[in-house]
Amino acid sequence: MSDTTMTARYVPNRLNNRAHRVLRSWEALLLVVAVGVFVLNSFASPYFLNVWNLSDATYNFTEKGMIAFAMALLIISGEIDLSVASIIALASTAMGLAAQYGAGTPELVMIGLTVGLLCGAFNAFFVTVLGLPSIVVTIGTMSLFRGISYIVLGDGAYGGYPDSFAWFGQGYIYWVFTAEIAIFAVIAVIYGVVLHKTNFGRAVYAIGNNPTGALFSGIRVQRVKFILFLLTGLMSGVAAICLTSRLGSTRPSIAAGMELSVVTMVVLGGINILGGSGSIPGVVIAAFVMGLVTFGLGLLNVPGIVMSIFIGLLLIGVIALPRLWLMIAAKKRSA
Amino acid sequence: MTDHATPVVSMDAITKTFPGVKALDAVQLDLYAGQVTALVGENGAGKSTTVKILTGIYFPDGGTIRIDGEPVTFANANAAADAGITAIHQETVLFDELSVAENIFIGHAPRTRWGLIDKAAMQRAASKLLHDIGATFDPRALLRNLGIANKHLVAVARALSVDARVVIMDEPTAALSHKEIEELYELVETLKKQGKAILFISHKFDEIFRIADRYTVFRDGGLVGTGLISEINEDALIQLMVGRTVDHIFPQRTPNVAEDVLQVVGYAHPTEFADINFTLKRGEILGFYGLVGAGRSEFMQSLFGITKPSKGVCKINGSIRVIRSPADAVANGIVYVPEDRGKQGTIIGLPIFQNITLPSLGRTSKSGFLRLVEEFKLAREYSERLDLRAASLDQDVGNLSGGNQQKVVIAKWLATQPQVIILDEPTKGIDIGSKAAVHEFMAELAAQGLSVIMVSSEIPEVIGMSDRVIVMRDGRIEAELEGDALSPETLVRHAAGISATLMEEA
Amino acid sequence: MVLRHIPIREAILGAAILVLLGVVSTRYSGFIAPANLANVFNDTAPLIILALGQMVVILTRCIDLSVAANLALTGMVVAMLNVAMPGLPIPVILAIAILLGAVMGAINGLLVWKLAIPPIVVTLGTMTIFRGIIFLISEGKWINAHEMSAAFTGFSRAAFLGLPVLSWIAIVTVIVFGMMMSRTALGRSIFAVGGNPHAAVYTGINVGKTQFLAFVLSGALAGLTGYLWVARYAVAYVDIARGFELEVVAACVIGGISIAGGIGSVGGAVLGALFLGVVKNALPVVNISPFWQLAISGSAILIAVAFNARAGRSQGRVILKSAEGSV
Amino acid sequence: EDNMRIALVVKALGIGFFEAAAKGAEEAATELGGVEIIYTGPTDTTAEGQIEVINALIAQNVDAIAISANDTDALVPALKKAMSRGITVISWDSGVASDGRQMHLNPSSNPLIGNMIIKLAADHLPDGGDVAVLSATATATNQNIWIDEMNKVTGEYSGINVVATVYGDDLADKSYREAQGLMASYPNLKAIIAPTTVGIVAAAQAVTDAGKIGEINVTGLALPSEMAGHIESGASKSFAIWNPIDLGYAATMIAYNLAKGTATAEAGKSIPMGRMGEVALDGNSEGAMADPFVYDASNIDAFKSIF
Ligand SMILES: Nc1ncnc2c1ncn2[C@@H]1O[C@H](COP(=O)(O)OP(=O)(O)OP(=O)(O)O)[C@@H](O)[C@H]1O
Ligand SMILES: Nc1ncnc2c1ncn2[C@@H]1O[C@H](COP(=O)(O)OP(=O)(O)OP(=O)(O)O)[C@@H](O)[C@H]1O
Ligand SMILES: [Mg+2]
Ligand SMILES: [Mg+2]
Repeated sequence: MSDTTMTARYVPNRLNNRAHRVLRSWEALLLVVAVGVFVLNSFASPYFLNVWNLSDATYNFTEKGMIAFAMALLIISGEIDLSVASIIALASTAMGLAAQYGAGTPELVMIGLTVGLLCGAFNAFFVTVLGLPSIVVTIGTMSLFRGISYIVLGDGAYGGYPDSFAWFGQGYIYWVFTAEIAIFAVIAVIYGVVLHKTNFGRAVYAIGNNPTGALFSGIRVQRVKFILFLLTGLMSGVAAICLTSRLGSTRPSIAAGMELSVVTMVVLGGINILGGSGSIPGVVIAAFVMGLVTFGLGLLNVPGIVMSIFIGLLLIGVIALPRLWLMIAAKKRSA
Repeated sequence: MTDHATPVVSMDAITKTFPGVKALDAVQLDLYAGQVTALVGENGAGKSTTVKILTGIYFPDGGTIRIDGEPVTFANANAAADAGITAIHQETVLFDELSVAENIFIGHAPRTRWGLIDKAAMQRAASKLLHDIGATFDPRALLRNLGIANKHLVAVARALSVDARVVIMDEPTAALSHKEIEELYELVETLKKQGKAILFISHKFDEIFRIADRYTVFRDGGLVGTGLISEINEDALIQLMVGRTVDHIFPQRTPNVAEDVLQVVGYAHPTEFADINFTLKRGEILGFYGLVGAGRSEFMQSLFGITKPSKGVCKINGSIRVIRSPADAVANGIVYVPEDRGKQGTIIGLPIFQNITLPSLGRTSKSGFLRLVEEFKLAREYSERLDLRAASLDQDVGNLSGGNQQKVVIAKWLATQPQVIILDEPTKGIDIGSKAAVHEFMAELAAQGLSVIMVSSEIPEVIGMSDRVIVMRDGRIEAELEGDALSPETLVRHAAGISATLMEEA
Repeated sequence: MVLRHIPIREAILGAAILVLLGVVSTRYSGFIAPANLANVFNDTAPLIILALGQMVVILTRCIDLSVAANLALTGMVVAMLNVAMPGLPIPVILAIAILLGAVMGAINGLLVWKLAIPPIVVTLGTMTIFRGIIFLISEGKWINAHEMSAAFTGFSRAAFLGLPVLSWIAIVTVIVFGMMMSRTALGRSIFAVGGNPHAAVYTGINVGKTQFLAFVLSGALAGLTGYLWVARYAVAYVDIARGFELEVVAACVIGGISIAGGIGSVGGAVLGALFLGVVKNALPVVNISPFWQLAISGSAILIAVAFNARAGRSQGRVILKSAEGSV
Repeated sequence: EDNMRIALVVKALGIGFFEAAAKGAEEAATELGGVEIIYTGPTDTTAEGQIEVINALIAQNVDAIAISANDTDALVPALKKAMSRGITVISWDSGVASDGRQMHLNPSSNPLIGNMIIKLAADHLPDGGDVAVLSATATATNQNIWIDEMNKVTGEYSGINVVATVYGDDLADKSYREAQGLMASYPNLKAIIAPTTVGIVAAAQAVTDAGKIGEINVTGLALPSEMAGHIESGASKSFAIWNPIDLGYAATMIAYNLAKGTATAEAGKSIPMGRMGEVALDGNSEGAMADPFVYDASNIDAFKSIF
């Protein structure tokens, strides 16, 4: 080309080095909060620094966390699933029903996962095939799925799960490490790898930032979204297995209100609720923060409803404070 | 002479910085009553930013705006309108769910005694405005039911609904067809006669020399020259703008056309297009000309798997291929550079390198796992080939100027090593320097054996670049022109559906 | 043609409500007696009022999940005020309720406007915070009927022209909102902000401020409803109207308010609320097992949404001359 | 020097009944001396929420947990763990399956309550008539047991006809609507029995608003403070409840005695409850505290400011 008067400009790969980016990240901020809460807790209660107690405390977030990872991907892609807690109810009901007919642990696990997948597919159908907004669809299926549990169970309860089934929610794999925390960790790693290290994860980010642009770039947008709903359903199934196993019984009201905790965890983890950005490590730290806060306040016998004020403040505060700080800093500079 | 008159509006040492970009650096701009000032500059020179500052959308970081010599500040768009400045913006700033009249008057609707909106008065005023600019549709119609050209007329009517002394037009002709452009020129003349000061932004030089009285040139956010149009010629203006000379001639090509690559037989869609038949040869540049709304983009998008055709067959290298999605199209070597860069072309929010590698991840990755090193390698290769200007490859593509975004989109598709590349209005809204580069590049691609389909509404580009031209009208192929048959007259005639005899009479 | 286009969705929904009434009346004929219908309307009045507030918020591309908590907190505060100062006249109570609700709405609005925090996050947070505050101020105690003054509980059910004041307040709210949405600058800018926020800036509309005002409106209505609710049911405690926010959103969605903003109407929101109201009131009287209720209302939402999407799907452009007549 | 710590875990905080029970627990603590009461519970009435609370209590190594359960079975694993760490666990009000606690204290005997609620309705219907039940959630264990017991004895009240059982989910508005539905569906309805405090208040309000005071009598289980207004207006002629203060007091006393080792929770044994006397355990290690007490216009004023 006629580029005589102009030297081609060199474009570097990256503007900032890795350390620089990590230090400025949401995850770093959240980690500071987590460490802060941990330290505060150890001062506030003499019972906090005890491995067995901490091990018990993990139940406060493990099941929610499992779903939160799948939900994180879904939210990054610009969708949401508010029916997860109801999927748990339906999957648990199905498992309970099967247990009444003498199903063994492997069958129960299969049933829990299958019902989760089916519910995910049902949501996915409305969102990807009929093109309806997911928040609305899943508000509907939230009532529908739990409603089916009520139809099946009424005012009854299912119990009588096989003894071996108790492992998922009550077992330990090694020393203080529970089966649930192990499942949580495995899922975290899998989702971290899928989101951050694979083509699929890249597609999820692309769709979240610009679904039309992603479609025009040759990404099968609807298929990816379908898979994400399936995954969320599947994770709800896994959580249903763990929760049912932990409770040893099923009622239709199981896991009521859990969807909001899951969304809170995801948002606290730095996932942009509008889609397009966020990371799995962020969600992992957020899970620990929420677990630590609720357990710490529990040790101080703070009533649950007051605890929820803290979670609400945390949710808004963690997002608001840095922005406020930037705003004030900008004001100072211009003044 | 007018030079001694006080400008109606003058911008003095205006500076505006965005995170990472100095969009305007102490620029100066004066607009005079009854004169058209053309603002020219490369993509990203800061033209639209200037418009947004003048209309109260952005607040400048430094400098003064004066109206009749008095310093003013605009808190928001209404303040600027109250001061008599109105604009037709580069982006469409209209509301699909509101009626035409409401679109025109939103923010300054006539009120009844009770402070409620006076719908009747508003519709009357809207009717009159629309009538004055030659629009024929009902002001009560919902905007979403209008075509793109009519929407543009609504935007014009909105700008005129303010009793303004200054009218700004940011690339007003980019979406218009020949006839509508002529009407717009007439409107500019009328406004001039009414003594309004006009700021006109365009990348089309014929246009500038036809209607402007003065020019102001920006380069990289700074002022590089200003003066009377009558005292400058095209080459000098381009040199000011780009900072170097640009051969404004289309690249010379020796078509070494070979076998058929793509054959389209009987493509049809229930409402958008019908009976599309043509073949594309290896190494050829095939132009698609037509008026805006002729259905070219619709057809191209169906070839790319976005909209599904109701019938028709597509053969690639002689064998029939079914294309149900863009992913299928890419797999079959067909790629599409869309017209709407912001929405369809780039993925704003992702860094440049990820935009470029998005459709090529299959090659840069290993069994589904990303390999960043390979990605950067690929992105670097193609961004260097296209002379991309950016701070770094991991910068958000949204921070690039329009022209550089277009380069990212083209790089993204070239990296997939396609057989057929469809470029939909590839130089729309692109400055003359980059435009020449794109033309050069297209020629290079064709020479390397890539087949190019170029959709364009610019006659010089169509004639200068294409080996063959297909003209579309109302969703059908009207003519296929080649060699000597390829002239501006024949193109316009077929595109508008005027028979040869009528044309001669006219 | 404008007139022909908009109300089609409302007409269908209206027809659906009539069909529903018809079906219910075959099982229980008393249901469509005017007195009972007036009852159903009065029952649905809080939902209608809240749905109008939510509509305004959704139109600006936001969502307010804190309405039910706002309602409960305002209700508790005015009930406690009534206990402390039984002589406080009702207009003052009304003013306090509206003001308090508006202040809570303003908190949401400010966080959305000034700090640009996504509305769903803000209101998810304030929802739990408001509920918690009720617990803190009431120490978990109930305020019961005998502790409230007769004027306090009597206001919402005093009959006027055959309808309780609660119903009249809903009717007035509908009229005021109808006027506001179609004939005021604020109403039109609410549509503009949701339809195309980017363009709204160019027309001098302050997007954030409009969203802020939408939250204030929604909050004020929630506050108003808070007093009416507590007066009507003559009891205030932490948990009143828990989960009601989703019902309010569902009413809007059924009424064709697009969750993506910019599309919707006052008529739609009202009909959506009435639809849910009729379903909820009909289920107990037609002897459907209570265990079926949840599933039925979930299905109603899904069907309504699928239907609305179909009715609202744009035809796209028609380029082919031959195709023009056929579409 | 170390106080004995007894945790009183309730279904959810913010319910008047449990607040009153907490008062009773404090009273017992004062009486005993050296006892610290931890009054706690989750936000929602869910088993998961209670498990979180129980885990926190186990971590603090409290001496005893006295719980009113949201779910009979789901709490068993967590409470078993508590017992295995040497914590005394009893349930009261709403029970836990026998694996998950050492004993259960019923506020009153279930058959007595079932009989009481129908008797309250029948006493004011000498000629019989239609009555309907407005319950809490369909999954509420104790409500379901009482309704079952009630149905067993309904035949003994001639002319009394139970026409429907509906669920108000312990939500004021839903209960109100269900009550309206009952009045609409059964024009000859003479009484609504609501064995839940939210339900009875809402039903009384619905009857008042429908102008049917005197025509339909609302009765069931409620706190005097909540029903005082409705007794006064006549919407409710009478209702019953056991004294929640006594219940909290008794539960605390039992927990104290079991934790101290001064009593054991075995079938057939008795456990002392301070001023409430002793509770005798049946084969399922359950016992009843006292008979329900009836409140009407004659005695309501004396109690409405107490609980
Ligand atoms: N909102 C914004 N945030 C960040 N950068 C911006 C923003 N708007 C413009 N810029 C940057 O400011 C510079 C000037 O942009 P502007 O839109 O004014 O260019 P232009 O001259 O109108 O270009 P074109 O001919 O492509 O329309 C560009 O580098 C652009 O990327
Ligand atoms: N009514 C409309 N509303 C919004 N956008 C429209 C409308 N009509 C056309 N467009 C857009 O304008 C562009 C041109 O339309 P179309 O594809 O029909 O014509 P074309 O022959 O490709 O014209 P062009 O010369 O612009 O390529 C497309 O991007 C299309 O999406
Ligand atoms: Mg521009
Ligand atoms: Mg086009």
